[in-house]
Amino acid sequence: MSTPMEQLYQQLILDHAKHPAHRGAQEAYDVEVHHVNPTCGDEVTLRVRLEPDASGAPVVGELTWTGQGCSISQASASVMSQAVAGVPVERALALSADFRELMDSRGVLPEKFDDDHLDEALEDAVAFVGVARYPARIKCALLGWAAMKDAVAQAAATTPEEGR
Amino acid sequence: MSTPMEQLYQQLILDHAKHPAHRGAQEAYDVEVHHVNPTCGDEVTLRVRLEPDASGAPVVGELTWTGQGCSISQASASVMSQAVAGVPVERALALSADFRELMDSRGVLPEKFDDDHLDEALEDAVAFVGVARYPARIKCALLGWAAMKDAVAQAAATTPEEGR
Amino acid sequence: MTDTLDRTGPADEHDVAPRTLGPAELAAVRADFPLLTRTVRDGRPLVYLDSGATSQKPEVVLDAEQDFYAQRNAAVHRGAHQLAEEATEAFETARHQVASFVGVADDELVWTSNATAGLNLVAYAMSNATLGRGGDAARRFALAPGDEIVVTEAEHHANLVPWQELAARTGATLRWLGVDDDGRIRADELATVVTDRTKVLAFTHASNVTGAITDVAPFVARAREVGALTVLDACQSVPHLPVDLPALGVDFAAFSGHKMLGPTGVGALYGRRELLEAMPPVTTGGSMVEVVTMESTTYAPPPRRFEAGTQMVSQAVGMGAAATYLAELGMDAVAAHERHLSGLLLDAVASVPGVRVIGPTENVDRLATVSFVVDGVHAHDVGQVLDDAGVAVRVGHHCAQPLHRRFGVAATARASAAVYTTDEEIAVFREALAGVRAFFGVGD
Amino acid sequence: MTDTLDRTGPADEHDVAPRTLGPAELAAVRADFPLLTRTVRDGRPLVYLDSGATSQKPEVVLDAEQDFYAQRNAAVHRGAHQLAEEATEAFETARHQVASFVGVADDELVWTSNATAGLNLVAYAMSNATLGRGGDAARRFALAPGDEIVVTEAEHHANLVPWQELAARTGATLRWLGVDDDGRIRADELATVVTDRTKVLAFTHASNVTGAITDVAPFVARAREVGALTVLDACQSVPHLPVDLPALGVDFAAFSGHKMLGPTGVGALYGRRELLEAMPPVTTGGSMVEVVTMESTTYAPPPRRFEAGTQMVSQAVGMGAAATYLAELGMDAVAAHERHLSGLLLDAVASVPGVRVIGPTENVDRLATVSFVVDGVHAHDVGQVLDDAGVAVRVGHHCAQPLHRRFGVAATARASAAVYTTDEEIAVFREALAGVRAFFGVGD
Ligand SMILES: Cc1ncc(COP(=O)(O)O)c(C=O)c1O
Ligand SMILES: Cc1ncc(COP(=O)(O)O)c(C=O)c1O
Ligand code: FES
Ligand code: FES
Repeated sequence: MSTPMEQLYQQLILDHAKHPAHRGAQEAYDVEVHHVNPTCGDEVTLRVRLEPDASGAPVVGELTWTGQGCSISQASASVMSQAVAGVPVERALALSADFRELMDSRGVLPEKFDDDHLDEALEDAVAFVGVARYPARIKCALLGWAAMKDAVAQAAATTPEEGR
Repeated sequence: MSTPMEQLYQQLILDHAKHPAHRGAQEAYDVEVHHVNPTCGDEVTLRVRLEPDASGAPVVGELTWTGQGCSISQASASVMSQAVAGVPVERALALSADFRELMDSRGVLPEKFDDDHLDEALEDAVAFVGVARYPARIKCALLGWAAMKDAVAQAAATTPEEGR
Repeated sequence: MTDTLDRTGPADEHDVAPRTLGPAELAAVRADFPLLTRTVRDGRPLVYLDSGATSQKPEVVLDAEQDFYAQRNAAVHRGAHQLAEEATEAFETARHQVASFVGVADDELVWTSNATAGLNLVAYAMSNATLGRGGDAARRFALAPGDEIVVTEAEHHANLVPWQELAARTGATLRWLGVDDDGRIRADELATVVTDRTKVLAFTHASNVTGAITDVAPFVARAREVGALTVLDACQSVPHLPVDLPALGVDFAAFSGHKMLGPTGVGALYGRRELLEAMPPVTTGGSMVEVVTMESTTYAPPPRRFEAGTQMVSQAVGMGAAATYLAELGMDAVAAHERHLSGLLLDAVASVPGVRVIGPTENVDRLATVSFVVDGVHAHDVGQVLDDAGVAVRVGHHCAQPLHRRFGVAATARASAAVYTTDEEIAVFREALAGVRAFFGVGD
Repeated sequence: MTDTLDRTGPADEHDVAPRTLGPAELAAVRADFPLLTRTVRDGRPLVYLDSGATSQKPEVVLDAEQDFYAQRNAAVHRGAHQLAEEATEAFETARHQVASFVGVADDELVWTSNATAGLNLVAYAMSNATLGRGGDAARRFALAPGDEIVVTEAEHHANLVPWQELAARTGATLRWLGVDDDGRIRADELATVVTDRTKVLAFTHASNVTGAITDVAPFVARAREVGALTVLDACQSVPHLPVDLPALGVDFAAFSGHKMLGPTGVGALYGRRELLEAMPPVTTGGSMVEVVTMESTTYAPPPRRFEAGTQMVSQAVGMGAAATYLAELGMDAVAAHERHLSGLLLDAVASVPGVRVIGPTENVDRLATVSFVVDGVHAHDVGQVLDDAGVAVRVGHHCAQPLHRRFGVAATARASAAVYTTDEEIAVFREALAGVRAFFGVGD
C-alpha cells in the first residue's frame, strides 16, 4: 500500500507537472481569464476558443494556459486541458463538476470514478484522488478547472450557437 | 467586628448622604466644573469662589455642589465640602491628595489617618476607609473631591494672588 | 400586579406548549458550569443574575478551547502542514455551528471580536462606500447629506454611537423611534420616521434594559417599503430565544459569543450574501486579500474579506461549542425556562414596596431581564446590598443612557437570568431586595 | 556560507554575553507546551517550525484563561458585585503585565483583537480626524492631498494595505522605501523618500519573511526631523527580542498575543499618551463613552476610548500570563537561544544544494526565521514533503506579496523557530529538506 504522500504525488502527476500539456498563450481566442488561488497567490491565465461542431453546437477548440503554481496545480491544468480539448461545452462543464466531486471526496473514490463508470476523458484525472485528503491542496487541483469553467461559460454566453 | 459592608456604609456616611452639606448652586463663583463618573454616569456640578486671606493667599471661600449619585458619592461630596471650606487653596489640594491615598489603601488605614497623625479636617473623611475595599466604589468617593480639586486649581490659576 | 407566576406556556395559545427544563435537567445544566459553584463575600453561595452583561460558560466550551490549543493550534487558511489543516477544519466547523444556530449559510457569517465590532463593521463599510471604496457595486451603501439613518431610543450604545459617528462622517442625518411607557419601541412611528430618505434602520431585537422583545416584522416591512437596509442588534435575543435570521428578513445582524455561553473575544455578523459581496472591506491586512502590490490591492470574497489578520480561532471554536450546547438543550426549552424565570423575577420585584420596573411588567414578549429602581436608594447602593447577600446584579445605565433618560432615571439595577438560573436563586434575590430600603432607612 | 554555527555570543563584542537556555532549561520549557508532544502524519513527532505564523501556548496561559472562566468571569468596569471586581482586577493586571513587558505605561496600552486591528485603528483614527472627528486636538492626525504616507517594501500586508486604504480615503499619497538584496529595508532612502510631506512612517521591526531586524533609530530620527508619526509593526520582534518601545522612540506600535505564546483573539496597540489623548475614537459603543444622548456622545479618556464593547478579557489575561512567562525566562535568554537557532537554520539550509535563502544569510540582526526557495520545486510542494516528515513550515507569500515580487518569487517556504525549538528539530528539518529535490526528480 502506498502512503498518502505517494498517492498525492502519483507518478502521473509528477510527469504532467514536468511536461504540462497545452501550456502556452495562443494568439486567437474568444475569452481569456485570469484566476488566482488566494491561499498561495498562484495564478493561471487561460485562453479558449470555441468552435461549432457539425450540428452547430459549441465545442471547446484551442485552449492554452500559462501561470505558475505547485506541481499539483500544473499537473491538474495539464490533465484538464487534455480532458476538455475538443469536447462539447456542456460536456466540459460536466467534467469540471465531476472533478469537483472528486476533490470533495476526502479521498474515497466516488462511484462515477470507479473503473466501471469512469468517463474516459477523466482517466488521468483520477490520479488526483489523493489530493482530496489534503484540504490545503484541493484549491491547487481546482485552479485550472475553475479557470476553464469560467472561460468556457463566458465564451459560450457571448458566442452565438452558429459560430461566427 | 463589623462586616466590610457595615464599614462601607458607616452611619456617618449614611447621615451625610441623607443630609448633605453645601448642596446648592451659589450665584457668585469664580469657577464651575462638571464631573462625570464614567462607570455609572453620575455627575456633580460644583461652584467655588476663592477669597484672599489676611496675607493675600487664596483661600476656599463659598463652595456648593449639585448632582446625583449614590450614597457614597453624596456623602463624600458633603464631607469634602466641610473639609475644605475656608482652608487655604494649598491645603485643600493637599487634603484631596490625602483622601486619594486613603482610597488607594485597599482598606488598610495609612499612617497619616491614624488618630495620632490625622489632620482634623479629615476627621469625617476617615469613615470612607471601608470604600477602599470595594474598587468599583472608589470613583464614587472621589467624584466630589476630583471636582473640587479641578475647580480650585482652575480658580487659583485665573485669580491673581491679590484677590480682585 | 400580574398573574404570571409559573407561566411557562406559550404566549400564543395555538402553539404547542414548548418543552421546558425539568428540575433534574436544570441541575445537570448547572453542573456543567464550574463558576456557579463558587462563593462570594465570606462564603455566600453566588446568585449570578448578571447574565445580560455576560454569561457563564459550560465546561464543554472551556474544553473546546483547551483542546484546540493543546491539540491543533496553528494558523488557519495558511500553511500546508497537518496542524494547519486541522485548525482550519476546527475554525470552519465552528462557523457552521454558529451559522446554522441562527439559520444562515456559512459564508454569510463573519467573525468579529464582539457584537460592537460587527455593528461598527457595517457602519464603516458604509462610510468607506461613501468615499468611493468598493466602486460601483458598493454605491448602494453610500450616504449623502439628506439621507437618513434611523435608530431607536431603546438602543444599547453599541447600536447608537456607531450610527451617530457614521452620520457625522457622511453628513447624513440621524433620526430615531421613541419608546412607549413599557419600554417598547414605538412601531407606530415607523410610518412617519422611516421615509424614502431612510437608508438604514438599526434596531434591537431585545433590550438589555427593559427586556422587551421587538416584533421585527413591521420594521422589516417598512424598511423594505422605503428601500432601507435593516441592521438587527441580536445580542440579547440569540442567547435566549430561537432565532432564525433569514425568517426575520433582516439584512444584517450582530451578536456576541460571551453572552451566549461562549468565550469573550468573539462575535458574529450576519449579512445577506449579496450585500456582503457588494460591501467594501473595513479592517484590512493579511488573509482578506487576493493580489497585493505596493500600489493597490484586490480583496477576497466574503466572509474572508471582512476577517483581516489572524482570527480569534480558539474563541470561534468555543463559540461553536456554545451554540451546539444551546442547540442540544433546544432553544424552545431554553426560552420556556427563561419565560418562567421572567415571571418569577417580575413577581419578586412587584412584591417589594417602593420598587418600580423599567420595562414591561407583564410577562409577555420579554426576556428574563428586569431593570428596576428602588425609591430613595441609588441603584449602586441597591447593588451593593444585594452583592453582600451573594446576589450579583448589574447597576448603572447598562450602556443605554438615552433609554434611562427617557424614563427620568440615571441608573437602574438589573437582574438578568439565563438558562442555568433557578427559582431558588430568584427567591434569594427577592429576600435581599426586600431588605434594601430598611438598610438605608428609607420607606416605612 | 557563514561560520555562524553555534554562534550564541553577542553581535557586539562589548556586550556581556547574554544568558542562553541550557539543555535542562529547554527541556523544562518544552514540557510546558502540551501541543509539542503530539504526533502528526502516522505517528511522526511534530517538529513545529511555524512559530512565525502563530506560536504554541504554555500551560500557564491555558490555565490563566481556564481559571478566569471558572473563577472570576464577569463583565469588567461595570457592576458592583464581587465577580465584576475580580474580573476587572484580572483584566487590568494583565494590561500591566503586557505594558511593562514592552516598557510602557498601563494607560498607553490599548487592547485590540490582533496586531492588524491595532494598525487599522491608527489608520482609521487618522481618517476620522481628516473628517473633522476629534476636533482641533485631532487635527494633527488629519491628512490631505499632497500629504504622504511612507511604508516599506518589506511590510506584511497588515502594515501596508491599511495605509493604501487610508491614502485612498484621504487623497494622501503612498510612498515606500525599498529593500536591499538581503531583504533589509533601505534606510539610505529615508533621506529622499521621507520628506516634509510625510505625515506617517510605518515600518516593521522585524520581517516575518526575511527575519531581518530593523535598526529603528534612523527611522525615528528621520521621522522626527520632518514631523512624521512613526508606526512600528512589532509583531515579530516582541515575541523574540527584548523590546523597550519608549527607548525605540516610536509613536505607535502593534503586536499580537498569539505570536508571543498567548491566546488568539488579542493584541495590543501602544500609543504615546499625548497622541492617544488627542486621537478620535474608531470603534464606538459601550464602555468607551462618557455622556451619550440621542444627538451626540462624549468619549472616555484613553485607553478606554479605544476599547469599545465587551473586551477580550479572558484573552487579555492569557496574554498577560504569556508576557509574564517570557519575562521570567528573560528575553535576553530567549533572544540568545533563538540566535543560536537562527545560525543552525541558516547552516541547515546552506548545506542543501539548490536552496536559496530570501533574506540575510549572515546570522546578524535577524530572527530565527528563514525563508527559502528550492530550485525547481514549488514552495507548497516543498512544504508537503516536509510535512510528511512531521516538519511544519509555512509556504506561500506569508502575507508579503510585494516583498516576494521584489525577489522575483511567488512563494517561499519558511522555517521559523521559537523559544521551545531544539537543535534536534532543526536536524530533522535539514534531513527532510535534503530529500526534497530527489523526491521531485530535480537536481542531480
Ligand atoms: C510582521 C507581521 N506583521 C503583522 C502581522 C499580523 O498579525 P495578526 O495576524 O496577528 O494581526 C504578522 C503576522 O501575521 C506579522 O508577521
Ligand atoms: C443589546 C446589546 N447590544 C449590544 C451589546 C454589545 O455587545 P458587546 O459588548 O459584546 O460588543 C450588548 C451587550 O453589552 C447588548 O446587551
Ligand atoms: S500552492 Fe499555489 S496552486 Fe498549489
Ligand atoms: S454609583 Fe455613581 S457615583 Fe456612585
